Amino acid sequence: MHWPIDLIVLTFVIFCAIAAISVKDLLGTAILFGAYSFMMCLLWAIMGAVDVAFTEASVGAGVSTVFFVAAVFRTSRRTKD
Amino acid sequence: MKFLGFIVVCLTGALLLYGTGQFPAWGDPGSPASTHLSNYYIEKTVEQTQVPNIVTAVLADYRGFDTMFETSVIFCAGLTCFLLLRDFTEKKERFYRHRPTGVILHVKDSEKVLKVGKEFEHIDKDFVPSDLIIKTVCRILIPFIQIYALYVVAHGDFSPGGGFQGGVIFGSSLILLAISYDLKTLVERIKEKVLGIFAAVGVLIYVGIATICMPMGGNFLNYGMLAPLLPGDPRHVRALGMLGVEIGVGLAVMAVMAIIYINIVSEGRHDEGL
Amino acid sequence: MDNYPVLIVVTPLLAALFAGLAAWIEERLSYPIALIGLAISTFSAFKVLMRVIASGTIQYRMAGWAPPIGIEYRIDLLNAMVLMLVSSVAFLNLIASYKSVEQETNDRAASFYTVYLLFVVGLLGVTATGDLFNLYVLIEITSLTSYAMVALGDRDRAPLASLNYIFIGVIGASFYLLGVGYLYMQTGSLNMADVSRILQSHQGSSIVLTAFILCMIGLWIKMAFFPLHVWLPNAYSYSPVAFSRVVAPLMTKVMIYIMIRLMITVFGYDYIFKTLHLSSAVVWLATIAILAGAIMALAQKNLKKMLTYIIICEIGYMVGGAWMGNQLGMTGAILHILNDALMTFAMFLAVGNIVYKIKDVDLSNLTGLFGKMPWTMAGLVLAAFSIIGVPPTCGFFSKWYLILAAFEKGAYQFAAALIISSLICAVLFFRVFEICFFNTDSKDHEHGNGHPQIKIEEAPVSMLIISGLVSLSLIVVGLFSGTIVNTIILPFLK
Amino acid sequence: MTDLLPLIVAKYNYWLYVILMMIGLYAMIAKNNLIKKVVGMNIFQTAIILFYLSIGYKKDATLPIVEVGHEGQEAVVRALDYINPLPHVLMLTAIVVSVATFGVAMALAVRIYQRYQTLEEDELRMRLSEE
Repeated sequence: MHWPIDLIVLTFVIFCAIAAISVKDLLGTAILFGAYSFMMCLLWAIMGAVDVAFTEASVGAGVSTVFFVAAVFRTSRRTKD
Repeated sequence: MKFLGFIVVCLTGALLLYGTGQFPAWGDPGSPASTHLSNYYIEKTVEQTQVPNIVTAVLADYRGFDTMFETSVIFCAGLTCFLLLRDFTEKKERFYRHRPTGVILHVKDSEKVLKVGKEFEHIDKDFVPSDLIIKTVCRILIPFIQIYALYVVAHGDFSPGGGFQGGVIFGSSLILLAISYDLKTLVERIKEKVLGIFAAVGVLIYVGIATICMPMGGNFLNYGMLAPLLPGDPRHVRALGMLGVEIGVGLAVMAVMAIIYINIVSEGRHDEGL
Repeated sequence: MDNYPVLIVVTPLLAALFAGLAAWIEERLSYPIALIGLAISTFSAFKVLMRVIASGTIQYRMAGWAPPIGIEYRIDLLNAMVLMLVSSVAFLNLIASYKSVEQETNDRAASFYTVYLLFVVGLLGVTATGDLFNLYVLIEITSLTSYAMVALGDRDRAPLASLNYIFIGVIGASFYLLGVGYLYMQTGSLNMADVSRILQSHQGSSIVLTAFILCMIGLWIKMAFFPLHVWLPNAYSYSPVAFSRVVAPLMTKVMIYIMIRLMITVFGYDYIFKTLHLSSAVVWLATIAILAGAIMALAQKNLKKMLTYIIICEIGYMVGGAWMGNQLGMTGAILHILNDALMTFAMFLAVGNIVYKIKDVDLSNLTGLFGKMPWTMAGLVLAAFSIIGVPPTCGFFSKWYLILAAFEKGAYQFAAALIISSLICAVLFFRVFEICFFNTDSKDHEHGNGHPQIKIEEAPVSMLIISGLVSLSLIVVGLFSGTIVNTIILPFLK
Repeated sequence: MTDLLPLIVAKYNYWLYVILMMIGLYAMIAKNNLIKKVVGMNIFQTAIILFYLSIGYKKDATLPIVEVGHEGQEAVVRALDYINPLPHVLMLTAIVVSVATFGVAMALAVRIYQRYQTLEEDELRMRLSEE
């Protein structure tokens, strides 16, 4: 494993996580959450956990985001924090 | 609440950092986690099960019992979404579109249902004329996604993937159909009843294969006992058992993903969605 | 080789799946399927219990792999007792639930039975397993099904209660999972017996200490130990009656069973009480939990909610007993798992009968119930006596062991809290009896002349029979508690 | 300082998992919006997955997929050459559980919104006390 790549991806992961919970629009949260999952998936692929990365790519970045957008579509984008 | 949260988080962080102090070195091949059990799996899997992907072998055979309950968790999630949201009452307000002219009919508080056919079509409240490019691209794309999903399920023994990933990909192809056309297209193609039965049958395939091993003389889940029932080289019987189990998982996961999506996006009325 | 250990768990799972199929094909089939599944499961649990008493621990290898490699079921006396308890309570409740499920879930009865069976599968699997990670997966099944069940209850408030339950439940389960991760890092194994063997040589490690704290906090959240109890009252009181009757007696008790299992089998007595010296701190926490639960129960105006706070109080008894660090305390805690499950079950069966007739169980609505539902109230009185700890009922005996243990250890504050909480329970229940007995409807008083005819409006016979049976069992178990301690608990603790 | 830096670099995965976990836990406890809490829950769960996979990582080892020749001839498999597969298996299960919980939580959020027309916790509490 090349640690500079790892470090960059990890930084992105943390950035996406903080952004996802602090953005004041739930649709934005949905997208950032998808990005977070995708970054996580990259990280795991780098660490050699291909099966887990595959699952996270299809579930976390794929289906979860769709569920999220669907739920936001049926509720509201508004959020106070 | 914010302050309380901050304190709890700091305490947890401190506990975890305290625990981190004595961790074995990063990536150390001699750490206990990488020496005790994992060596057995790495060295014996191919010999005992004929499956090169160790993760699949451990998932579906050595720790197959976990995976069975994992599938039940998924089934349970689908059932929960159905129970929570499904609403069988028909909506009184309906929208129709006259195909040749494009005139939109808004029917309020009426028991009368217009016949949908050549002249009229059902539409959603916020009607957007379907985009030709998106429709065409998706129509071409969806079969390929589905074939890829089947490949992932079938090839799980040799490469990353397996029943769960394949099922999710197949389920997302259904979701893509619902998004690119509209929800009704999906609901008409695959009835709710079919999805519900698929979800139960998928888990049932898993539990059934595991249960058949008992009257055949082995312990629960012992695929080795299935040899008399299956054709081919008896050494491959464990791999075949795993394949069967993965198909069950894929079926259940596919159905559940579609059920969850349909129920969330239409608030359980199965009429209009994203 | 027979397969009874795994049949206990697998038959309800199969029954759940067939009931789920039946929901789409022929809805009336699902109830008999569920009944058959749980009957076979109870029978297997009985067989296993008898065999364990006769010839010691049973090991069952899943897929035939030897223990640290594969998952195993290791059933000793404690497991076997809890398995028998869980399966029989679930079975009896299913018989009693037929009418109330029809009443409460209208057209979704079949799906209700499926979720119910999956919940029972989770509890049974948690109890039978000898593998740390398998335990986590099954805890998740029980949790997910209970989220669903809670959300099906009261239309207005239940979804919010359920979502809060999800957040706290996920924190609890994740803490447990993290603790297992730390253990795995230190030992490289997931099998309980194997982990325990390897841990012998890592007593001083900070990783093990962190693992221990994380597991305990996770389980305390799951069992609603006092400062972490906030989810329980709302979740249990807004859920449908048929479900609260099974979740209230079983869920917290099974979590306490896991705690005892981790303490005895995985980490070991010596590590907890000789290396860490945490005993008196936790006993103090338990004391506070008992008092807080009892006092909060006093403030409630709804019968169901009052009972949920009494559950929190009872959890304090068991945690305190288990952490007392002597044999008497552990005996009391294990006996109280059995007794508390039975008496909570009896209590909730009676409450279920009342809810079936009167929708709202605010205390003010209960007037004149002794006249209207005499049999139900007889069951309620017996259960209440047992919770208070009146001698011939079983509640008395486990409290007796706990008090003896507290004196042996010198934890007088715990004994005092136990007695005070019993007194508070007495006050609570006599208040309920007073409302039910004396304050008959004011209309009858106005008519006044002679004896006003009170119409008996009892719950259906199936519910009454089960309720009476369980209430009587409180006395039977109380009379035989010496036998239970001598044949099951003491040999286990040896 | 010279000792600290190698320590931080050597275990950065572990440090960062702690940070992610704290972010998730904070969002679950302190955020006001229910959907934000669900996001926090997911971050919390993925942090645990990261932790498990970090345990399983092995230096100078490759993916846990054994390269076999054709039928019958099995090469000798050395445990040192492959990454520990067990954490991967456990975490596959954990991911499945987390997506199941996520779906149920979203369904509940939709249900709550149907009833109260809001997802903010303080507004919900106000509505509940009004009734």
